[in-house]
Amino acid sequence: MSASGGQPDPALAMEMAKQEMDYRVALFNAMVSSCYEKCIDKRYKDGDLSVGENSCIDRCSSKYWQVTGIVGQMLGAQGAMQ
Amino acid sequence: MSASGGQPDPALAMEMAKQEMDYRVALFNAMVSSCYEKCIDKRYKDGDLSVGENSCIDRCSSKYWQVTGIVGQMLGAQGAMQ
Amino acid sequence: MSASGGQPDPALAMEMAKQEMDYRVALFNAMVSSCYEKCIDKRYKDGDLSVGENSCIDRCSSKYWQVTGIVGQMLGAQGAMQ
Amino acid sequence: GNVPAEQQQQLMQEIEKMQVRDSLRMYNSLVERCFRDCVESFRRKDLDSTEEKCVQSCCGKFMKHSARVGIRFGELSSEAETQMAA
Amino acid sequence: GNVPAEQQQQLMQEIEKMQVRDSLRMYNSLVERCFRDCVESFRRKDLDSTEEKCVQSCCGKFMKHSARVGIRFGELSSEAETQMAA
Amino acid sequence: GNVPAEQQQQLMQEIEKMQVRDSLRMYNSLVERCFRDCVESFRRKDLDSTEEKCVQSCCGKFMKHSARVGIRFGELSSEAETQMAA
Repeated sequence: MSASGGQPDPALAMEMAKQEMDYRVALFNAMVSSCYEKCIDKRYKDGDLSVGENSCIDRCSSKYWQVTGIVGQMLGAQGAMQ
Repeated sequence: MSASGGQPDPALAMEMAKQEMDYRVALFNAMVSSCYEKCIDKRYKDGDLSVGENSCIDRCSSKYWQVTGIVGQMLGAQGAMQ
Repeated sequence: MSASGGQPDPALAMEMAKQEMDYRVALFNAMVSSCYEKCIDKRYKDGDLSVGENSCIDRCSSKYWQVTGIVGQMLGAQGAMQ
Repeated sequence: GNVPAEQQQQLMQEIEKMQVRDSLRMYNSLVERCFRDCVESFRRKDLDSTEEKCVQSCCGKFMKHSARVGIRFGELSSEAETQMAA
Repeated sequence: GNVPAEQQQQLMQEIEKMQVRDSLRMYNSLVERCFRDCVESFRRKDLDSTEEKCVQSCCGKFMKHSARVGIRFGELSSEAETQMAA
Repeated sequence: GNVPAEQQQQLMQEIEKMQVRDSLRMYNSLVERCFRDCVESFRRKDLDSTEEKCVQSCCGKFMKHSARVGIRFGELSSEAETQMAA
């Protein structure tokens, strides 16, 4: 089920594509739940987002993305991502 | 490893059965930990459940199950479950 | 893909080795995050660990490990690990 | 990534599996969250109307929130790819 | 689900794998929870007797709790299936 | 475990997969944690310098913390194996 030579391994490429997807899904889910905690009023008076919540979500998404950049650089710099 | 025709795919049926199990296990685990937070006294004076804790667990399980129903309907209604 | 006789199944041995790894990784990750919550000052004045944090980490790791032992014994005793 | 053509189909199947798995996980976490935020009393075994309404609002809010983050996530990803290519 | 007979065995193996995986996950989360609730002081490297007793009670309570939720979960699942079939 | 020689290679591949998966998971949880602890205000869409510095310190602390727990984990595992063998 896996190429054992030195040539490029399709199963490996497949695995990497899968892991990239897994990673993006996990990143998105973490962004959703982090911004939910920061922005959403938990009294749940109704099921709509207020103007304030909507603009908080936009800024939160942007800041969250920036944090992934800083953390990525720091992990890369120290070679901690193996 | 997968049928590429239009006929029913045993690997797919297998996959669906597996995902159904995964889902039920995850649901059960979430119910356990949610009701633990709501019902259990964390002072841990002894290892037994009190009468109050036991009846709380029964009601909590019932209410948790009802919440899965409401959420399922809402996700279904908005086609958000893809 | 799986031996259907009674003899030892290499796929099973493989699966067990994989699950042992998974388990050790999960244990390590849980120890990291548990001791982080208990020991680390979240004001983040700088990126270094203080003397107090370092000794807290050592003791926390040791105590966490001891808790795995107690819980393991109790689950084993009651046969709850299936 | 650069996936050989003959594995594209397998990849599509993996994506489908992931989508099912992910929507079930989302469903589960939504139940957990709305239960935690909306149900506080255990003197009865049925939800009262306040709890029911709260769960519905929680669910509605979460879906709208999730959709909005999805749009932003898409924009931020495209921007990042554009910068990488430049 | 409707799984072809020849795949039943494979499904059983998957169930076994899941059970092992799930009991290990449960073990891990139990350690995490009881550690969090019972161990507060880090002035020594060994658990004292109060902490040990607390961990044992926590563990005992959790197992009883989990068993009880299991029974309720089974009942609620059966009810749901009965209603679906009706 | 006692894994047959011809499966060693497959096991090595599994270990590699796990390491990638695990480092991605660690990366994600680090972002989540440092975001949660460092970013409180949403009146602008860009991090200010205090937030940036906080994220860097958080990240640095977590990596040092994780490395130290790793050393202790290794020692505790070896001790346990020694005791098992005795």
